[in-house]
Amino acid sequence: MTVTEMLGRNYKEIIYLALFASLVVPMIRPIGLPVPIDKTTADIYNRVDALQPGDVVVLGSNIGAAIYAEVYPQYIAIMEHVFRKEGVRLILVDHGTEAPIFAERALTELNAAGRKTYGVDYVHLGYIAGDEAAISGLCRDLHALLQVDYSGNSISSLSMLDDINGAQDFTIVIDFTASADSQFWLNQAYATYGTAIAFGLTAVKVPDAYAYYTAGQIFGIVESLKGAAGYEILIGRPGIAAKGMDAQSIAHLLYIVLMILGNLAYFMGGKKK
Amino acid sequence: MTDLIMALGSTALILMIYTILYRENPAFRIGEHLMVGATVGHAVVLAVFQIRDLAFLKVQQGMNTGNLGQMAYVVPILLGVALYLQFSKAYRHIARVAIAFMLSVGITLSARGLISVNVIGQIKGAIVPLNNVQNIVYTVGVVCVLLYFVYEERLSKAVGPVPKVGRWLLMVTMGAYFANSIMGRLSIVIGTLDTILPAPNLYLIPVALLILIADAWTRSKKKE
Amino acid sequence: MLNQGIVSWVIITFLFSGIMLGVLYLSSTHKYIPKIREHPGIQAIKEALGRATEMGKPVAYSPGTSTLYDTKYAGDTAAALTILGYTARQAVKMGSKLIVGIAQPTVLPVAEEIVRQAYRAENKPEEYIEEETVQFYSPNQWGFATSYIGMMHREKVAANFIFGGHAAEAMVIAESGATIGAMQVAGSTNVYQLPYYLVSCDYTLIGEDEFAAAAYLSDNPTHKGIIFGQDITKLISAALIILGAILATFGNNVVKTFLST
Amino acid sequence: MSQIFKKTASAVLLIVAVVLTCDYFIKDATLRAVANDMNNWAVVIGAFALGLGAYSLTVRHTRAIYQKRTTWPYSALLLGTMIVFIGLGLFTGSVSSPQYNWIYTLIVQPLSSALYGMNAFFIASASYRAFRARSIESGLLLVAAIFLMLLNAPIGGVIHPILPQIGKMIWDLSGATGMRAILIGIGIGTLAIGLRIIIGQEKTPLGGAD
Repeated sequence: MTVTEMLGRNYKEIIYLALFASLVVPMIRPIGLPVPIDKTTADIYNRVDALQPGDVVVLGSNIGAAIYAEVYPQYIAIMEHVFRKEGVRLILVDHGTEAPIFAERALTELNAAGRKTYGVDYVHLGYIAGDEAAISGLCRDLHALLQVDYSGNSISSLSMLDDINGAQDFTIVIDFTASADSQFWLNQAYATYGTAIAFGLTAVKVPDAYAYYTAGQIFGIVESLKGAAGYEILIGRPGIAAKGMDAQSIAHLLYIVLMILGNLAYFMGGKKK
Repeated sequence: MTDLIMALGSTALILMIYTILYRENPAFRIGEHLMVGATVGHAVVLAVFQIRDLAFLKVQQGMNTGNLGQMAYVVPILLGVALYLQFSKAYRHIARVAIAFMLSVGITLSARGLISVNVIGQIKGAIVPLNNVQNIVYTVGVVCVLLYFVYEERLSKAVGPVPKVGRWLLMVTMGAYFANSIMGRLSIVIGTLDTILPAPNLYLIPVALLILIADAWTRSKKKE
Repeated sequence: MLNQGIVSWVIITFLFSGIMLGVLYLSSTHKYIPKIREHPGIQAIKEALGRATEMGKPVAYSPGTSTLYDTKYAGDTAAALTILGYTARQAVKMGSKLIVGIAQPTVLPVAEEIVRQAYRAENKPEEYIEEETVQFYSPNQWGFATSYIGMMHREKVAANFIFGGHAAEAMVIAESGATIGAMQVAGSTNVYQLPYYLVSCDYTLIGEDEFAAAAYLSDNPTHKGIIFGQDITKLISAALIILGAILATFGNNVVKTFLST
Repeated sequence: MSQIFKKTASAVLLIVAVVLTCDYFIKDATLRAVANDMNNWAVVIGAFALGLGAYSLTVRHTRAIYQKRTTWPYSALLLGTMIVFIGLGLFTGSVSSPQYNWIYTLIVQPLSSALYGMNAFFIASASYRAFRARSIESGLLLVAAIFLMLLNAPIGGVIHPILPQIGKMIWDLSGATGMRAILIGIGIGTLAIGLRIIIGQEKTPLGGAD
């Protein structure tokens, strides 16, 4: 068999096994490559770190099982950071049907009930259907939109919401998603009320968000597992994200090698398809 | 015990899905149907809670206090029910009213926000003083791509080779999307590995591989 | 209530809407019907159909997994259905078997009507087979993808067209289509899926190319009108950027200030 | 009769759009109240829309079981799972009750992440098989993608510090040109499709011209 012939074959099974191995081996035996911290991530860290007592943080979430691995580590890292700031009020709201489960899970994992008082320091409003209309309603007047919070408590019984009506009272909003709700926050809160917005996104969503970032419309982006790993390091709480970065590196190398080999085959094999 | 069921169960389900990489098979189909049933059932549960919290509670309160605005939430409830008439040939036109309402709110909210954020905001973001090479490249580039999206025959001919350059820049942008999507998908696989790799879940991997090899072997026998 | 940029918002919105509605009016009254350039993607569709006919194999078409009235992809679905009308007619004319895969139950009756119409227009209504030519799969993206891929494998399709709003299943469909050797043409405004199409398909309509192609193929003159309207607004946007940049170079920020008021 | 509903639908399209547009730039308490209600009504209708998928799947799979198609056991599995989730959710009264959480974590989380993750494998085989520099265009895509991958993975900087820098340049270029123009296009395109729908030129979203 000539080299050209060898490269010309379709090594589907071998490629799959190689990818699997390139992920598994570094997970079991980490190499410990340094994780660079993006400026977009650091911008969010600094903004959260500078929050003052009385400020209101809204964490929107459309986390579902499909994007859990990418976005949940960001969500929990930033939530932890917010909880460390004394007197900062936190509102959790969900834009996807699966998101409430992950919001509750994060609260349990961070022992929110033991550290803070529900209704005074933080609330979980739950999932609101209706896409852009839901976020628009929340920004207009959340008391008019909602009767009860996620656990069924009447909104009027939650004292921290007494002086919070809509987007003009939110200090910052960070939305964690792979869907269009980040755009909805931008359209409804930033464009309409000038509220400061940032996103925690899956990698695929980042390129267009970056154009918003460079135009100064959002103040930061946490980008996929990479950004989560950076944030974990910034707050000194390394977790799953930091652990997975070596596997990322090796698998990336594999893809690049595959692309180069594929092109070699193409050019050596007379450019046939 | 429940923890063990959870750990082994999740691992088995993940492996069942990954068998599609070998070929389409009943294990994958079972996984897929479980998943569709579960997500759709989940959506129904949330829909019920939503309708209760956002509409029925308001109507109820309106009845008690005599607030007409709150009682009016009967209307969206009726419109919501009308959505289901889409499936009826005879009454489909009634559903049009509900769709029209939802669509009009959605597209107006979307358009009015996008004009501000995407059109005005991005034009503003694109305006930079042309005092260095980078800024000049950016300005020329963004105009080239914009002109690629011009379709009228005479207009697109008048701008000459500019759209071609625009398409090249779009390809570079698509390269960025491609690279990022690789990072995203890998992160997801890493998340599943976090479930699979701890013992005893790990031991299911050789089991799955053995089944696949056995299947490949019987299939090659059959071919002979 | 809009806080900043209200003046520019009102001016831009009404100017752009006015231009689009103006051209739309001119085209609807047949006073001026703009000519839309033929997109190479349309040639690619013809080529793929021709190849399928030569090989005597069927062609597959997906108008996406979005609903008809999804705020984000309503335009995509509508464009995909227009292109479906054209593709169906061409397929019938050339004599290749067409199979359309549908994800959303609400898209089903519309697609059926469009395809039936195409068969009628080519005087071959008997070749349209109920539940066979247009097949309904599943509103769930993965359910749809597996059924659609299964169909492509079973029927050994020689051409595959992917339009409309697709999400993560796009990659799986495009890659499977490429594996079985089908010639593929795809288009979407969902930028997240475009790189996969560009890699796996023979021709890709990027973003609004899909709308323009639909307008080019449509009998409705207003379709072309609104595309021309959009062209003008894009030229205005480009002009604003160039003017703003030149002025900014000389320290004059009037354009930027205008856009912020 | 159907004419009345069609006319109502057209009127609704126009009125809602006009009210919500005016609400954006006119300060008026009544207008604002009406817009708020319209907004919240759409949220309620949206909640009903969540159930549409369940309805059509139930019809389709019940039929499959009834007709004893070869795939009927899968259909039964799907419907069974759906019923279990609905029953458990409504019975426990919350989707974060321990029981519901358990079954969700057992079934949805692994399946969903595996389904999305499997794309990583497909992309790997596509990288070898399809990702070729057939033309200037695909060459550009390829080169950009490789440098950006070296920017994304920490290993790029370990191999040589220049690699992520080139990646960053390409990243900034695509953000400032391609992405920006695409975003402007989306804004204009949404306005255009919105106008066409609202004035009744685009009938497909409402279910076709009939």
